[in-house]
Amino acid sequence: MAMFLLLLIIGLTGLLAFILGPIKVLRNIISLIGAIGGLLYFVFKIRPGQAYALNIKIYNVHFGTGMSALSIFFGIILLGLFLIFLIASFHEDNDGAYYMFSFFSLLGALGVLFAKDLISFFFFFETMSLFSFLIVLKGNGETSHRSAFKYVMWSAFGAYAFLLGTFLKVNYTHSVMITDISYLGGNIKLWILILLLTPFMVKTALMPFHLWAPGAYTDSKDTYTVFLSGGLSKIGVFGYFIALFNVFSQIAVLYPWLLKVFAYIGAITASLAGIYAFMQDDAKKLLAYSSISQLGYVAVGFGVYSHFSVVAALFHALGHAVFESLLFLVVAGVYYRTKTHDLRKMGGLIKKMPLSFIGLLFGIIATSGIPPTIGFPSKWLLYEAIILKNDLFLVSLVFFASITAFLYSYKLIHSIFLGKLHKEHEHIKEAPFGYGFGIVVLLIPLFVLGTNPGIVVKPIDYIVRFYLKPDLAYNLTNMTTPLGHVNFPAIGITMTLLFTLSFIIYLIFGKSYRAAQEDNYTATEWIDKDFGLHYGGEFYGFMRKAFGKPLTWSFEKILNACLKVVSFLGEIARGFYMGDARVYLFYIILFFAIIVYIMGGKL
Amino acid sequence: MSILYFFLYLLLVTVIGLLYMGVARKVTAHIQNRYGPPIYQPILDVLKLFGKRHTVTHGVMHSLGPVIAYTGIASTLLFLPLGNHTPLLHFKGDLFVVLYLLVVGPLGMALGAGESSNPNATIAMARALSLMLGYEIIFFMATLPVFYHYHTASIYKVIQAQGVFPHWGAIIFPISFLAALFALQGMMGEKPFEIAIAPHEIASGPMVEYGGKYLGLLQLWHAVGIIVETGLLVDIFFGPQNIIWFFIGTFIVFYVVILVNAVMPRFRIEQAVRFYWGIPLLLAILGILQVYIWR
Amino acid sequence: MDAGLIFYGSAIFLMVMGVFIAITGRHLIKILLGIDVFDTGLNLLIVSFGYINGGTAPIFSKYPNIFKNVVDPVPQALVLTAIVIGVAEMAMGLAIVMQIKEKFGTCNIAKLKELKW
Amino acid sequence: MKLFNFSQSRSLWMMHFCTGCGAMEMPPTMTSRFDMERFGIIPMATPRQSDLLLITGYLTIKTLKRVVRAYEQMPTPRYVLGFGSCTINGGMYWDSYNVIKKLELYIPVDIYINGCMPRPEAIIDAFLKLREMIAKGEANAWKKYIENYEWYKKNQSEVFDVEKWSIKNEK
Amino acid sequence: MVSPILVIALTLFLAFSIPLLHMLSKKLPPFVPPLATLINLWILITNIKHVGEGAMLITTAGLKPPIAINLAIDKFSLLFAILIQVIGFLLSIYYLSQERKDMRFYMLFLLNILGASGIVMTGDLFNSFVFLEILEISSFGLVASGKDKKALEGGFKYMMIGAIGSSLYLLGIIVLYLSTGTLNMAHIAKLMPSIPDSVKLFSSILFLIGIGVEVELFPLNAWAPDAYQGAMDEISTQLSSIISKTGIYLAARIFLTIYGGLYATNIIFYLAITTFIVAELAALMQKNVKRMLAYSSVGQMGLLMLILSVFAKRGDVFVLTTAILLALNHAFGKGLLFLSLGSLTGNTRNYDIEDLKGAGRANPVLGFLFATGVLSIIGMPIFFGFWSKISLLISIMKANLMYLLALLLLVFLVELYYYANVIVNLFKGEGKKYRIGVIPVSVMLLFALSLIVFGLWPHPVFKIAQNAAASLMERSMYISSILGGM
Repeated sequence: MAMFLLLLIIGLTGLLAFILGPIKVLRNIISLIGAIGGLLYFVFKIRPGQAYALNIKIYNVHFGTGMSALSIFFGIILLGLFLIFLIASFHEDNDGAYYMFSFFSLLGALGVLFAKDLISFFFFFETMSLFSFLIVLKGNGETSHRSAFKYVMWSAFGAYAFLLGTFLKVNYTHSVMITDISYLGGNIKLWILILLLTPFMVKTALMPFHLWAPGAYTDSKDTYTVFLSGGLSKIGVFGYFIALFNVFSQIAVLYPWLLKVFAYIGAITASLAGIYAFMQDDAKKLLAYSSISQLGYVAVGFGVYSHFSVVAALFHALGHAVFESLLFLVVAGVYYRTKTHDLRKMGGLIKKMPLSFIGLLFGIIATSGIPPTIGFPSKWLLYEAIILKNDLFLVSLVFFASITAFLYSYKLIHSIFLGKLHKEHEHIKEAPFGYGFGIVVLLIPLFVLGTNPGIVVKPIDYIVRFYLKPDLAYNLTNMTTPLGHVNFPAIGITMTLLFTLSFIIYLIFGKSYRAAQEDNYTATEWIDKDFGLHYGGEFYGFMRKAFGKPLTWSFEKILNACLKVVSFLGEIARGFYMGDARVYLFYIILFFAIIVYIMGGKL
Repeated sequence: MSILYFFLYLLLVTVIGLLYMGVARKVTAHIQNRYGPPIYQPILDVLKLFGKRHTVTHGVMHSLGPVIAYTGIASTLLFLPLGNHTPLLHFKGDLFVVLYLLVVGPLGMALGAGESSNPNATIAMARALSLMLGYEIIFFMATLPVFYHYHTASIYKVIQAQGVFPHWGAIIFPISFLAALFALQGMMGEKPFEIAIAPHEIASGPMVEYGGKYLGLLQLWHAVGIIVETGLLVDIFFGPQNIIWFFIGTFIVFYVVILVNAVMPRFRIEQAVRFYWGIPLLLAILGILQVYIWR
Repeated sequence: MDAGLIFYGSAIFLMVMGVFIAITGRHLIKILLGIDVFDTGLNLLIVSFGYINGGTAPIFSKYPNIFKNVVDPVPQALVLTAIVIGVAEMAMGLAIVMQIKEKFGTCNIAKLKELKW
Repeated sequence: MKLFNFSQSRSLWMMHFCTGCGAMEMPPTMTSRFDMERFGIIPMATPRQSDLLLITGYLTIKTLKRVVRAYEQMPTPRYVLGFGSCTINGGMYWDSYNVIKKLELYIPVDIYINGCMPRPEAIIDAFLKLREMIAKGEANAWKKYIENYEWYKKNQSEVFDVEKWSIKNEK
Repeated sequence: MVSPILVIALTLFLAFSIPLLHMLSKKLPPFVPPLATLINLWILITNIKHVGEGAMLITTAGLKPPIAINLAIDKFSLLFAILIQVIGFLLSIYYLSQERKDMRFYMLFLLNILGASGIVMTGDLFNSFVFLEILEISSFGLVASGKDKKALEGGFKYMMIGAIGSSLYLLGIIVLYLSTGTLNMAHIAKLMPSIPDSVKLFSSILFLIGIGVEVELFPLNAWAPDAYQGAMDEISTQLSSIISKTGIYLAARIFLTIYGGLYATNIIFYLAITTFIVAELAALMQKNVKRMLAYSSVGQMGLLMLILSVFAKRGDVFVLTTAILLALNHAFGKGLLFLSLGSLTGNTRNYDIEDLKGAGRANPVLGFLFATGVLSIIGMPIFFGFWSKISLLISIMKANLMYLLALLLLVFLVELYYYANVIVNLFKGEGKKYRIGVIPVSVMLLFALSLIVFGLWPHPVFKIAQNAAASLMERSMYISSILGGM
């Protein structure tokens, strides 16, 4: 019953938040209590293994809700991120419905985690995408309704594929529960697996299915994107695990090529999304593509299908939840102050918003996977796993993708914080408390889990050990795989030591004074105060020439083509109802004649 | 004891690095049929730079840039086994740790240069990072066969495995070694790929606003960088058994790089990236195929 | 059931004519008339189904029934209601046609193009 | 201090500000014929990185504004070399309305090299002379600029509107 | 036990008493319809207990079934009767809020309710034809009652097709009468094996066309989009919720009980699929929201007929429960949609998507109602539509028609495409604010609440639908209980 109570708490808080909509303070307090209550309740009351039977007996489907260690792992991520999102969202002017929808999307997400059978899995998956669609619809910006439309279409596409897969499975195995189907004959199980995987590929925006993601991330409310990209995409990862391990455990034996294709799709998504990312001039679009690229790694992790590659994938999913939401939070704080996402209009904000700068700095260090932070262990494990699977081309593709991470993260931090402060941003203050609190809270795991990853690897290993033969030796601080050994805190300590050393060198020699902004070497040409020195937009413009034509290809064209076909069919169907009653009459008589002619034989 | 040993080691490498730079200037001078400065000239330059009184900074990050740069390259140094002995005793360098730490240096300098809000610096950083898109992947694909051949990801084990002359990485994998050389040229930022620091086009790139002690720190960073990058190549492809062989190896490789640098003109950035995805990429792929066939 | 060719033929002919008028007619009232002709044709067909050779009208009176065979009464009863319903239909149809004439200004069905596609 | 003077003298980074006809003399000194690099002198791109400012020819008011800006952007200690007679007394442009007659009035100069565009040997000789002065610690013209900053600024303001053209940062 | 015959008699009496009441005072007629439907509802509810196993027989004029006209009410028809009365009652309250000059409108409305409840309850074939005619003529009138160009044109078209359709239906009845000699449904069902095959086939074709017009199968539904679009919003609600549902009842009764689901059903199977696909594709291209809703309800009707034919192919109780669930969901959901669309456009009767831009944001309550309707029709989780869609897919899966399942899902995607397009347009940009009365909102709110409440706790509805389906399925039970072992 505990899980049912949890969903009830969240649902009720959502409703209350809606009813108390106009009274801002009361609504905020209620939703805060609800979120914290949910988190605490989840952490203390819910244990793995307990099956909270909420069996609504409808024909042969029962709403049993099971609980596995993995769902706790993701549950904590979800609830934690939701709390951060909530605290930050109090600064935005949202109405009651916004909070209700966000609470219900959380409810959907948690429901998915607890689902034991495919129909309730689908029920909660649909609720989650429905309510996040409604939030994206309420988002700011004028294109938000276009992207909301794309979002709902893509998630519906995924959901219906899932439904088809479920019913194929039920038809062959006569049970709706999430049970293994690898014993089925023929390649029907291949079809079932692909169909079941599609919604999760859509949710984690793998390449062919990623068209909705940039739009949805940029156009939904800034703080909600934190939860959308950090939290809800994790449901896709959870889905991968369910599909690849619970539903089809013998996949490595039966269809190894499918896993390799899945890994390569993930790698291609990571690199292509990275390239698109550093071409963007809008901060949130850049982060959206970066989030897609990071999720590509997770797909590679699952594709490689060895013990510590899945551990790496789950660890990277957690890492992604931490540093991606940190980046989105900082951009939200910047938007709160400067009211713009456009990289061209920002610049030099380090002078005004130092805390956000530090947050973003460590965020991008983690995104690019530089050692002391959380990004590195998962990437390191992933590389080791791929090399062990002796697929060298895949490892170079993934490495190429991680290089693009350096490019777009530097572009982000440079165009927002470094460079020349625009005149209108002269007197803006640091981002308000909500954002600051979120940044600080997210920085802690960034470093703690970065230096001693054992904390998280232990539970993940406990989950994955059940399915795959473990060959990763680890303790709190360092990890050894058959290939190599890394001691994470050692890297951290040496870097801090050396930092102090070079800082001392810096301090000994001479004093330096601060120069005014326009005291810049411009070949001694005279520039006045508001001379636009900031080189924010088109940062990697020349790369467009380097890539040339391939950059212009996009999946959008293929989608529009099949849309045209469907609307052509629509034209024909519409042509049937041409408006003149006599023609309708003629239809009836014609139909009668044809039927009689066909049936004539039997008459 | 280890802390003192630690500083001495760092000082030694920095001085050797500076001497390498002196040799480089000497060699280029002689190629251009002139005498060129004494070998210890860079040390004098660094001392002069640190002696400067009034230097200008554009903000905290601007002054911290070179500090982070030097930290990055120094920590990469400490994780790179020079010959068969490594300063941090219990921890043998891992390829990925070294590759990712290599990025901290340029990132620090990039942040500092960005803060100076000088368009030259930012264009330079954009070019440097895009170039990285070119050479980094080639370098990784070139070194991969060696690691894969010896079934390890740690550089230290690779050195030990290479041992005597016929077992050198360069001999077993000549194609990958060639590709690695191309990549090294880009990584060092030497002439054909000196796009980031191009003095004529963007007024010495990121260092445009750095003077005095900051420039000194950056010179140190460059010096240690030479040793680390060439050292990485030498460790992987030649496996020097002791430190003397290590420095001889680095000198030879550095010498080749300088020769190329002295005579080559400079690429435009998109030409450079396109170049890297041409022949070097082909070579790297051939190297990997060779490993597959070999195994 | 043996009403002979004439009745069936004429009934079916009437129905076909009715449909033909309804389909080709341009004037609204002409179409309505077509439908009415179709209805009458149908009613004729139903009644002709019920005809038994030599049967007399199925009327019960107090005098004992001197003729044995009586025509099947049920179709005739049904036709009665069918005719009434046909009348009601025509009434409603004409009411609508009156309104259309007033609103559209014309009775030509080709002009009724408000609801298309 | 002595070590610094020695190292400063041995490695002079030159800000190649080619004004006027003296610029033509610089390439031979730099390249293989006269090779000034052996004395540790290499041309630098930005004033921030250089110690030596070469004024190689006549200075019109327009270029003087840029020269003063470049001079102020250089870190101290900095030295100035005046090439040719034009910097000493205006040279053949002595009667021109917009050429600066005496360079000293506007920025402190360490060494003048006379000759209507001195040959490379004279330039090398000047460099060596400067080296000894620095080594002995005598070449501190840059201190004069800082000490009587107002005097220099007054002279400059006679020629161009200093207020508009000077960099306002806390010295 | 009040005999249900009163339902028909009462509505008839009240319908024709309206002109008299009108003479008394102008304001009286609007109150008659709610009164009538309320009493009918009360009568029917009291009768629920009496409908035991099989059908409850009510004889008229004292004679045993095969001879006189009688009413045969089993759980299935009772469910539909109650549904009709409930929606009729809600609609009549909705009419209270609009002042109407012409009191004859209420007469047509009551006649419509009469026709509908008559068809649902009658046990006699010819009687069902009579009630069908009453239903059709009154709905011609209702559609044309809009009194503007569109309504009149829609009404006329509906009239033309409806007339031909019902007369072919009559021809079908006669052919059956000639071969069996009786008009009583149960008796014909009993004598069905004795009828020669060709007659059965010919009569099933005639019935197919007659009912096909009513139930909007593919070639015969050309009138539906024009009628729905032309009529006033409340009338199209009535069209979609009451009249088409009676069509489904009639189809179920004839094709399943009388024909035992043998003859026309496989033609219906393919026809229904084409209806669904053609309707959804046509809706895709629509710029006019009202016409889009019309096409979507035609599509839903196609779906319902599909379920019935699937039952006929490999039937079990569950498939029929789905049919009932789909019918309920469509009745409430579509009704809500038409009503809220009416007030969203402020009864200005221009339904272009561009004009609707931002209307949902301008009047949030209506936006919420419209969105609930759409989301329930699409089958989103929180709403009742979800259960009907899931059970639809499960029943098709049970008849293991996998390709049909895939095809349906694809077409659902198309359906979602145009519905999402409407919702997205509704909630974006600045729209016009309309003042709406309390009564219409409360009626719509009732519809919406029922969708959400049953969505979250679908148990009671499942139970009702289950035993209604059970009673429809036992064909023999129906026959024996009516004929009483004749």
